[in-house]
Amino acid sequence: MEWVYFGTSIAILVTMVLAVVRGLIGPTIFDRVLAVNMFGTKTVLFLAVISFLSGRPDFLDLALAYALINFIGVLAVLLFFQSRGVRRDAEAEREADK
Amino acid sequence: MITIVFSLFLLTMLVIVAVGILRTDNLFTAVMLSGIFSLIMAANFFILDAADVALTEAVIGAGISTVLFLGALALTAEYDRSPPVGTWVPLLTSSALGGVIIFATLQAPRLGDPNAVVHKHVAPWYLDRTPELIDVPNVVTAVLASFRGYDTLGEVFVVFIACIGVMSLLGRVRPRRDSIEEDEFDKRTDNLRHHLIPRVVGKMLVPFIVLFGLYVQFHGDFGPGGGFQAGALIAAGVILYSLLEGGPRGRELVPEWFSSLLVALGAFTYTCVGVVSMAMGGRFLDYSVLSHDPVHGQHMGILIIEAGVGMTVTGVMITIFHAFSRRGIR
Amino acid sequence: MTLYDQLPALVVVVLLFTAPITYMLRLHGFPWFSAMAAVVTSFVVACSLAATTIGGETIIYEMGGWPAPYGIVLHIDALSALMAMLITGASSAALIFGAKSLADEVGEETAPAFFAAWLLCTAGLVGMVITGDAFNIFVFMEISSLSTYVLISAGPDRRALISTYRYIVMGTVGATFYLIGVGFLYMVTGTLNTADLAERVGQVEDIRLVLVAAGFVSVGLAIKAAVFPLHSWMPNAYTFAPNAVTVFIAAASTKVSLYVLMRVDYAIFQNSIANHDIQLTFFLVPLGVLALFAGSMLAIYEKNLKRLLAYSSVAQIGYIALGISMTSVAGLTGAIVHMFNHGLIKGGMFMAVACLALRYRTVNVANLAGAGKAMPWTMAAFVVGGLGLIGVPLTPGFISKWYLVLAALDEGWLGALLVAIILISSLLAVIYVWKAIEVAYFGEPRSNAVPVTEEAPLVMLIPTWIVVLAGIWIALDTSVTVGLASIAAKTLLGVEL
Amino acid sequence: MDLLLDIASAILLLTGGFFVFVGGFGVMRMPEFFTRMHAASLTDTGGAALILLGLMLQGGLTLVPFKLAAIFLFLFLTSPTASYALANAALLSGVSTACRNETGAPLPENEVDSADSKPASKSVAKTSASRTSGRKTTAKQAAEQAAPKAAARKASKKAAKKPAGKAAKKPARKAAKKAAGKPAGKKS
Repeated sequence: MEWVYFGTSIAILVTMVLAVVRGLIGPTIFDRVLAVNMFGTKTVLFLAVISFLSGRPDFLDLALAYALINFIGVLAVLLFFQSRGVRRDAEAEREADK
Repeated sequence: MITIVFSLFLLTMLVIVAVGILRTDNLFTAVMLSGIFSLIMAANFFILDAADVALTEAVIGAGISTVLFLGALALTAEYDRSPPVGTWVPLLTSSALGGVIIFATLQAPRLGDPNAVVHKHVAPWYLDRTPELIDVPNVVTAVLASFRGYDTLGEVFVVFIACIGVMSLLGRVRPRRDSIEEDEFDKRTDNLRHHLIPRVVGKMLVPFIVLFGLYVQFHGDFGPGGGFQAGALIAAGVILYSLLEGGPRGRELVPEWFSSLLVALGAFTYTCVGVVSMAMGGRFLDYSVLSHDPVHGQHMGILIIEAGVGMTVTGVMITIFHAFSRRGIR
Repeated sequence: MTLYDQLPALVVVVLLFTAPITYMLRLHGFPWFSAMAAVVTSFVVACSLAATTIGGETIIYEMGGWPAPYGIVLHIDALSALMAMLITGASSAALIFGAKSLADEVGEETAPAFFAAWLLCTAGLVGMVITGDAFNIFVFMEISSLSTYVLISAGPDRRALISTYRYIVMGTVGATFYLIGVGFLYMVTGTLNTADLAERVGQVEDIRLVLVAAGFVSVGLAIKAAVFPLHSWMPNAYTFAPNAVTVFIAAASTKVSLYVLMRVDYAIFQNSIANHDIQLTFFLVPLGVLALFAGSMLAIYEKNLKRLLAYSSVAQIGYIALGISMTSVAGLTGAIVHMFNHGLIKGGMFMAVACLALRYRTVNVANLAGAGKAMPWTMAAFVVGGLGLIGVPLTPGFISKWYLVLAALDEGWLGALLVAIILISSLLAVIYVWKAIEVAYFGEPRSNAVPVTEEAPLVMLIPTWIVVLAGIWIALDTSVTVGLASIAAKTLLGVEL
Repeated sequence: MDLLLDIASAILLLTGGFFVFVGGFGVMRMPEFFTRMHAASLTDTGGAALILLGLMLQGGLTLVPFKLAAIFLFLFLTSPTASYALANAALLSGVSTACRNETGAPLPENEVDSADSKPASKSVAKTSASRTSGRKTTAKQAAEQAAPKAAARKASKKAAKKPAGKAAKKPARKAAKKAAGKPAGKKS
C-alpha cells in the first residue's frame, strides 16, 4: 500500500505546485484567492494521506481542522469586495453630489 | 527518507512563495500568498511530526490571519506606496545573514539523527518521566503546561499584552463614516446575509467548529491540541458567525466587554493556579500540591491552566476581530 | 514553604497577578492605585532579595517544583537582585511621580489597559533579570517589549505612533536574533538552563555553531540596548512617550538588555570559547567609543530637551559597554555600578524635565528661559542630575566613572587611551548640560511667551527630590551598590569572593 | 478480503490523485478566471471524495473512518461554498470573462466582454435585489466601474514599470538620501 500512498501524495504535491504557480502569476487577484483555496483543500488531502503513509492516522485531527476553517478566508474575501464595492458607490455618489 | 524529500520539496515552495510575497506591491496579493505560506508551513510542521504546532499554524495562519489581514487592508490602500529604497543594502545584509546561518548549520546534526545532542540530554528525561510524574500521553502538553509552565504563563501574558496593544491602536481613532447613513452602511457592507449558500452552510458549520474547538481543548492531553489551538478554533467559529451575520450581530453574540474580560480572566486563572499552589505550600505553578495525589494534582492543574489559555486566546482573537469589524470592513 | 522561601517568585508574581485585576476592575482611580501597590510591593521584595544576596549567596527557585535542567529555575545573585531593585524602584518612582501627569495624558477610559501594560512591562523586565533560563529570558523580553510599545504610544502625541513603529521593527529584529542564537545553543547542548548551558557549551567540540550563536545573541541584545549604531529607535521613542513613561524606560529598559548581554556572554561564552574576551573587546570597545562621541555630539546639537537626554543616554550606554568589554573585575564593577547610577540620574533628570514640561508645555531648550527663577527646585534637581552625568565628585556619576577609569588604567596603553576618551566625553557632557542650564538661568524669556511663575506641584517635586537625594546618598555611601556590583562582577568572572 | 480492499482503495486513491492533478493542470492551463475556477472546484470535490473514500477503506473499524467521513462531509460542504463566494466576489468587482487565446494573450475585448459579463452580473444583482434594496446598483456599478479601471491601472502600471520606473527611482532615491543624510538632531 505504501507506494499507492506515495503516488497519491506526489500527485497532490504536484498539484500544490501548480496552485502556487497560479497564485504567483495571477493575473487577477481572484486567481490568487482561487490558488489559496485550492491549496487549502490539497493540504487537507495531503495531510490525510501522509498520516496514513507515516502510519499515524490519529493525526487526522489536523486535516479536520483545516477542512472546517479553510473557507472562512474566502468568505472574508467576498465580504471585503462587497464592502469595497459599496464604498466605491458611496464615493461616486459623493463625487456626483459635488 | 520520504520525510526529508517531502520536507525539502515543501521548503523550496516556501522560499518561492516568500520571494513572491516580497516582490509584489499589491497588498491583497501579499495577503493571499501569505495564506499559502502558512499552509505550506503547517504541512511542513506536520511532516516533521510537530502536530501541535501544525494545528496552531493551520488555525491561525490559514484561518484567522487572512480575515484579520483583510480587515486591516480595508483600512488602508491596496498598493504599497512606501518610497523606493535601495534594494542592495538590505539584500546584501540578509544574504550575509543567511550565509552565516547556513555556514553554521552545516555542522549541525542531521534531521532526525538519534545521536544528536538534543535527543540525549533533557528530552529523554521528559519522555521517560512523564508517564510517572504527570501521566498524560501527549508529552508536548506535559512539557508546555507543567515542566515549562512558567514559559507558557509568560506566553499567555504576551497574548494578553498584544491584545491591549492592538486595542490601544485601533481604539485610538474614531471610525470614519461615509455619507451614507451609518445603519444602512452597515447593512449593506457588513454581512453576507443575502448570500444564501454561504449563510446556510456557514451557520451549519459554526457549531461544529466550536465543538471541535472544545474537543481540541479537552483532548490536548491525549492528542495534538490544547488551549492555544482550541481558543483559536472557537474564536474562528465566532468570527465565521460575525462574517455571515454582520458585526453588530456578532457583537450581540459575544459582546466586546465579555471578550476583553475573557482575555484578562484567562491570564488571571493561570496565575491563580500558581498562587494557589504557592499558598498550599508548593512552588509557584507546582500543581502536585493541588491534590493529595501528585499526579492527580498535575492533571487538575493542567486542565485549569489549559482552560485559562483557551479563554485568553479566544478572547484575544474575538476582541481583535471585533475591533476591526467595528471600524467597518470595507 | 515559608513566605521567605517564596520571595524570589513573588517579585514577579505580584506584578503578573495584579495586571489582569487592574485590567478587569474598571473603577475610578483604581488602576493607578493597584499598579502602584503591586510595584511598591515588588520593590520591597526586591530589596529584601538584595539584602540576602549581598553576602554572595545565590538563590535558586524551582518553578513548578521541577529541578534545574528540566524545569525553569529562577537564579538570583547579587547582579540580578541589584537590577531587580533598579527596575522596580524606577517603576514605583515613576508611577508615584506620574500620578497626576499620567491621569492627564492617558485618560480615564484607557487607564486600565495602560496600567496593566505598565505592570506587565515591569514584570517583563524583572522576569528577564531573575530567570535562569535562556528561553525564559526571550519570553519575558517579549512581554516587556510589547508592553513598552503600548506605554510609549499611550500619550496624546501622535508622533509617538511612528516612533513606536520603528521601535517595534528594531525590537523585533533584536529579539529574533536573540532567539536564533538561543536556538543554536539548544541545538548543540540540548538544554536551555543558563547554568547547565555554561557547563555544556564548554564540552562542545565544534564551536562553529556556538560562535554564530554568540554573534546573534550579542547583536540582538545590542539592538535592544540601543548600543550606538543600533540606537536609532531610541531617541524618538523617549521623546514622544508620556513623561512618566520616559522616566521609567529611560531608567530601566535598555539596562536590562545590557544585563542579559553581560549575563549570557560571561556565564555562557566566556569560559567555552577561546579568546572570547578579545572578541568581546573588539565588538564592544569601538561601539562604546563611537557611542560616547556620537551620542554626546548629537546631544550638543539637539534642541529638544527630552531628545537631548536620550542622546546622552546613548553616550552613557557607551560607558557601560566599555566597562563590560574590559573583562576585569574592576571594569565590570564600574559597568554595573554605572547601570544603576545612570538609571537613578536619568530617572531624576527626566522627572525634572517632566515638571518643566508641565508648566512650560514644551521641552524645547530655547523656550525654557527663566526657568531657573520660576521653578528653582525643579531646575536645582536638573542641575544635580546634570552634574551626575558629567561625573562631578559627590554625585553618583563620579563613582561609576571612577571605577571605569581605575579599570582602564589596568589595561596598558589602550587603557590610557580609554581614560582620555572618558575624560573628553565628560567634557562634552559639560557642554550639553550647560546648554540647558545656561538658557534656564541666564536666558531672557521671549517677550511673547506666557510667563511661568509657578513651581511644579509638590506631588511631582517630592518624588523628584527623593530620587535625586537617593543618588547623592548612593554616591556618599557606596556600600550597597559597589558592594553588590563587585560581588556580581566576581561571580560573573568566576573569581573567588 | 484484505487484498480486495487494498485493490479497491488503491484504485480509488490513484484515480483521486489523477483527478486532483487534472484539476491542477486545468487551473494552470485554462484561459481565464471562471474556467479555471470551474476546473479547480470540480476536481476539488471529485478528487477529494475519491481519495478520502480510498483512505476510509484502509482505516478499519476504528475512529479513523469516521474522522475521514467528517472531513469528507465538511469538504463537501465548504468547497462549493468557497467556490460560490469566490465567483461572487469576482463578479462583484467585475473580473472580465474575456477569453484568452492559446498564447495567453487576451482575445479582442469587444464583444466578448459586454456579451458575457453584463447579463451575468445583472442576474446576480436581480436575485439579491429582491432581498435588499440598493444592491442592484452596487453590483452593476461595481462591475462596470471596476473593469475599465482595473484594465487602465494595469496598462498604466505596465507602461510605467519600464521607462518611468527607472527614471523616477533615481531622483527619489537621491531625495531620500538627502533627507537621511541630515543629522537627525537638526530635524526638530
